Amino acid sequence: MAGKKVAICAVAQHKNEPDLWHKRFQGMLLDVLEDLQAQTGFDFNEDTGVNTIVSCSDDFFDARTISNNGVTDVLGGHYRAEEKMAQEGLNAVGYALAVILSGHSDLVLVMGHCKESQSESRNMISNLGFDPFYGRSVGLDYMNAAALQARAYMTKAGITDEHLARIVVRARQWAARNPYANAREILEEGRVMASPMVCDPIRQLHVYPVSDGAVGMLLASEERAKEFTDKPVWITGFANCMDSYFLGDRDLTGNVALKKAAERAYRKAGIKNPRKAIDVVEVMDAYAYQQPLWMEGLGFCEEGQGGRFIEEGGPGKYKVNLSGGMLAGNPVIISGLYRAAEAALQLRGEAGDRQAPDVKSAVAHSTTGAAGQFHSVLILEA
Amino acid sequence: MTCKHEDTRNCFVLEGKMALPNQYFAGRLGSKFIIALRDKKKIMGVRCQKCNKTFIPPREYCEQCWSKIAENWVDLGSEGELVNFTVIRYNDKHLPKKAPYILGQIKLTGADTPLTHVIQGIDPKDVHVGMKVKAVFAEKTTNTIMDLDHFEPV
Amino acid sequence: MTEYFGATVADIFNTMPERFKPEEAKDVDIVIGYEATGEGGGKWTATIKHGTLKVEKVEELKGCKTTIHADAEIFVGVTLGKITAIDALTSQKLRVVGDARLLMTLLPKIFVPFTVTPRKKAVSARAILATVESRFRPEKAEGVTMNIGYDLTGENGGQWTLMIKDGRCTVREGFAEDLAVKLIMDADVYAGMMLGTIDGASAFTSGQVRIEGDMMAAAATTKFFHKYVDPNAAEAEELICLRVTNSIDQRFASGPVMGRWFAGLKEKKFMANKCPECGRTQIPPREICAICRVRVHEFVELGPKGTVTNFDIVYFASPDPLTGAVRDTPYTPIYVVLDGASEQDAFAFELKKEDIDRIKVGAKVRPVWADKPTGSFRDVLYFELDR
Amino acid sequence: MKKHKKNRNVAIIGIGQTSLSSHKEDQNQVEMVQEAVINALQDAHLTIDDIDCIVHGNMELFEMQFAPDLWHSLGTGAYGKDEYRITTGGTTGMTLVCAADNLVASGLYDTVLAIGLEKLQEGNTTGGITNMADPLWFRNLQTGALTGTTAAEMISEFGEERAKRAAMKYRIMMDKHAVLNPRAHRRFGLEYEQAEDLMANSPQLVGELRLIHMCSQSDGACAMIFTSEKKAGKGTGKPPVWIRDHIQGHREETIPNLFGAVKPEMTHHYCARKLYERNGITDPVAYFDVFEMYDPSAWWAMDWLREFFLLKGDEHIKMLERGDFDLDGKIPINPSGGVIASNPIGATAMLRPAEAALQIRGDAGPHQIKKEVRHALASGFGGTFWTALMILEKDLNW
Repeated sequence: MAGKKVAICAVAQHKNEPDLWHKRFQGMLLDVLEDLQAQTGFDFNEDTGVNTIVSCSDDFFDARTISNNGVTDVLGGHYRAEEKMAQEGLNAVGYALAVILSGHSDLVLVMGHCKESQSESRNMISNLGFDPFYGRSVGLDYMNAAALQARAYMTKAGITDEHLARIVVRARQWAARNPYANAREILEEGRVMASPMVCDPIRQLHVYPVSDGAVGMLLASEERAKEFTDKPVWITGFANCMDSYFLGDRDLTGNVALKKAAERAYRKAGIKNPRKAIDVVEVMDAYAYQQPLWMEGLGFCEEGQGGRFIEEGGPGKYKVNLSGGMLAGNPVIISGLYRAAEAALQLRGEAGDRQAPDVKSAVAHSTTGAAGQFHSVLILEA
Repeated sequence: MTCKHEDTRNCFVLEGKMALPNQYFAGRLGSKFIIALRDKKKIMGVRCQKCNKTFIPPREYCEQCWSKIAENWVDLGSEGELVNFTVIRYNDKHLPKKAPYILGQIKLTGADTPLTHVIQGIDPKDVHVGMKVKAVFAEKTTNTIMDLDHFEPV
Repeated sequence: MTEYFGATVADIFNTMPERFKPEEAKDVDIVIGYEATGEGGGKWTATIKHGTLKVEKVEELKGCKTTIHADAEIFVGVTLGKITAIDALTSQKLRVVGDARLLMTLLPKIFVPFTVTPRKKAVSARAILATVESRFRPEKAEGVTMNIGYDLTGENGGQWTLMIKDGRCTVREGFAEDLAVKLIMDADVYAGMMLGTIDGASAFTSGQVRIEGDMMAAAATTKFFHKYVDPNAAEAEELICLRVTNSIDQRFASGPVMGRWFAGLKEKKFMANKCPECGRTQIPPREICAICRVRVHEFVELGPKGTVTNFDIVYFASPDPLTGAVRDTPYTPIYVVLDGASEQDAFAFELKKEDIDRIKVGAKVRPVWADKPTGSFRDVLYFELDR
Repeated sequence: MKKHKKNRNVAIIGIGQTSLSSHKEDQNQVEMVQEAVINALQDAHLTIDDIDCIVHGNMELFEMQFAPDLWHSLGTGAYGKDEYRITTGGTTGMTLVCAADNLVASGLYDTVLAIGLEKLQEGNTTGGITNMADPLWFRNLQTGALTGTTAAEMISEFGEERAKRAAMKYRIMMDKHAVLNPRAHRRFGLEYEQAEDLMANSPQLVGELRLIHMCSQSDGACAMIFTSEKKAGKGTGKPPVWIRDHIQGHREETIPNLFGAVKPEMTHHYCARKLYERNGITDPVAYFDVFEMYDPSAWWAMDWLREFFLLKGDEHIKMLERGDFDLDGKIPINPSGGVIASNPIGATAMLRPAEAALQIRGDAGPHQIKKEVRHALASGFGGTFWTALMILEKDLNW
């Protein structure tokens, strides 16, 4: 792919909240849409405006068959093409990139929403992500599957309970500077380590909080981008990768899928050494142990050296999750979309109190499935 | 924009549910696996000759080399080693046991891939990786992997 | 009589009384007629009245509320589930005169499904005893030393001893001297118990099985062995099916826009919202006008009367997936452009049952409200003709 | 109107289907998916290693399987590959083909496999469809997914006798096509002589919409393989079929505003108009050699033919009466038997371009049209009157 052919012209985030009881998806998305239009002035003109929308939502979290059906109007999708990415939202950006590169559309609107607070238990939903005979019946869900991965990884990489506490404390410090973050309360390490075990070795405060949110962005072709922004953020690489389904088939600590996805994305962007080439990193750390694990997979840390990475201040050095990350709370279905939005803000120099100096390139990461079965990697450049 | 201020006077929450009946089929292969578990108390795996690996749960094709392995049944025995575990300390409707309970990955003697299952008969604080465990079969069938009720220390 | 799928049409009706579930048919009062045509066919009536059932083979189908007609083969196939009922009904190979819903609703409720038991080769007690050694589970009989005697009477009977010692089990004919327990029963009862067709506990309580000696030992022996599997059973392949209702509670937010709509209902008002650009009135209201793509703020009251633009008469209601309950038919959803509404924006609701015969496009209708509206979808009972 | 442009041309080089049936107790979801994938690979003379990317879709609340692609990856062959899961309700299958077209045309991937599936037997179709409705209002009304309004409108426009006959002729024609398609689910062997009887005696569902008019509920999967112009024809089994262009048109969720005093332009009409316009097709009936249409009921099908072909008045009925839509007619409709015969929802809309492509290749089997098929049209339908429409070509010469 190589080169600056498709740009993110604007991003808009709805603040993440623990329980937006007074708002339905439609209202959340309309806020995001109006924000994007205010920033760029785009419209839905049949010939010159947005005629393709890639949405991201989930039938289970919305409790609706065809979840995008209920929001077609607030996405601007009336008499336009609207395709729903039924995976984590970062893939919506990847697919929107393809739609533009194919020549089919030169403007694509990406819009994602999810309210985790609507269902009684997100663990019940992820339990239904396992097969009915071998997985659901033993009670597997994404949280206890993550706990299995956590134990295996912490043993291998020398990660301690204290390291995890440090990761959470740092996440909250950055989240406090992010007006869109959900959990912004500053924590002490002691409090993290005293928080109850929910699923050994995962403690309550190692888990991302239940969150409601919506996020959107406008993508344009090289030719059209300047109509909408003078600060385009270029998408120079995207790839994703699937690992085995059964937990037992997998090396839970080896990052098989993430390494492949990262390698393919870097190759497209012409990146040989991400440690040198990348200025900020946004990883989807649903659980504290995942931050160093995914950093290994993305090539910022040697395999099995996560403990040392934390000790040596790796997260600070590589500017990981200046947004607070997923540990500060995003809904699982669109956390990667938030990662991309935050990375884009960094590249535009619009990240407010959390802005890093002189950001030229960024990587945004997301994962879905139990214990990271599927990973996506997006490379952005200023 | 972070969050628009709205008049919430008329807002309310409607309690409802998403509930539907389903009937899942294990398929011909899965049925053989479950029937062996249920009627013969045997834990069966399938073997890929090409990759030299024995898998559990069963699957028709080897994902690595895409060769058909459906009928290459191997009796995996009923003992194995605990290679990984977590203690579930929350209660939820989808969980088969009351918390705290142990969910482990058990590598059966004849298998190359561990099986995720429940560990009982040991205090959560005593459970450790490397423990030898054996299968305890269920008295009542559910026609799932829970016909193997749990594993317990040897 | 001619067999289809291993059963005759007569089998279906002969087994009807034993398949009948009277408690489910307490409120039922109906005569159903059945006509199976072709070879092996015939006519039957089933009279179901307040939990009773009478099945008769008849010459003429008389006095039936609903009659079901099909070729004998289709008849058996559908009853056994070998032929999909809805497909047979769609192609008219199965015809119902009267209420076709019976097939989907009433009949499955009041009858246990008709099944054919595959005719198995009889398994002898001797053959089963020959498998005892291989079914033995030494891990369950650790440290057990015990001799168990079987005195099997009847044609296929004989005397055997199961000897358990040092983690092994051997079977020999005749009785050993020191039997811990002796079980006495007919050989066929033994075979039935092992095959699972006779319940052990009830065979004992009913006296079909007598136990001499240590009662507890007899009870303990079952766990020493794997279950006996009928070798002939393999002929019919078992395909495992797991039935489960997945249910997750939800909290649906109204948001301010739908919240305003429900607040209106509480005051017996239809509050639509009006697009600032095209003036279209959305009912129920939406956050945005999909056409103009602008946020809609202004609320206007519509109706309450309106003009019917379209309607449906529903004769078939799908059963509720969770309860199996079916609403009464026919019922009529109508599309109404309320007074003051933009002309494409109809409101859908149900028409009063008594007005179904007189409804037509262009008719004027009015809502009938609940006595005490609470701000829910139940506040409007139905629309009725405005006269 | 802007002309349609495409970064590079995309060919369909492999098509695989499972049988379509009301029950598949002998397969789990993964095994059903894998059967279609293996058939498509064989058809294309490829192995799974030749595939760069998988696109997966179905309607997960039918089977109640959250993020089903993750489990299904055992059968789709996604392990180690890029994968997307894109869904749009009833149009899902067609959306997957559109997505595969975009992904290959983008240059990001050379060879893409798309898989659509549904195992309706494992779920509750009615309940699944009811859950489509807004939980605050329409879900509680339970007016159901069926409507007889199209029948009523056609009866009022063309007269009772003619309208009913047209719908029934279409229905029996579909069954005659399905009988020839060995993969079709429902093959009744209906004869035109039965029309009178069926019109009067088939159980009424809603108004004049009768049981015989409605589509089936099926289990099944369909897989298709797509590749770039450069790779097409190199070591692949069958001649390529080219995707010329596709369009999707969605609609807001509120449905009653389709039944008001004035009617908006139908999405089918909108999409057809736009698609022909930007591809310079002025007379679609003359241009296309076959149309695989997503026809959920015989009444809708008859009504929609007018929309898709941009016809006026009773021209579509005349065409039916003349036999123009028959297998040997001017523009055969649904040689496969259509959705009325087989409807595994997540695969249904993919079966339309798949069957249309088979017609272009000339190897559809017993339901192959006798005359040469060079230009084919395929449609998908779903959601609250959503449309997807696609043009397939035999030659790269437009």
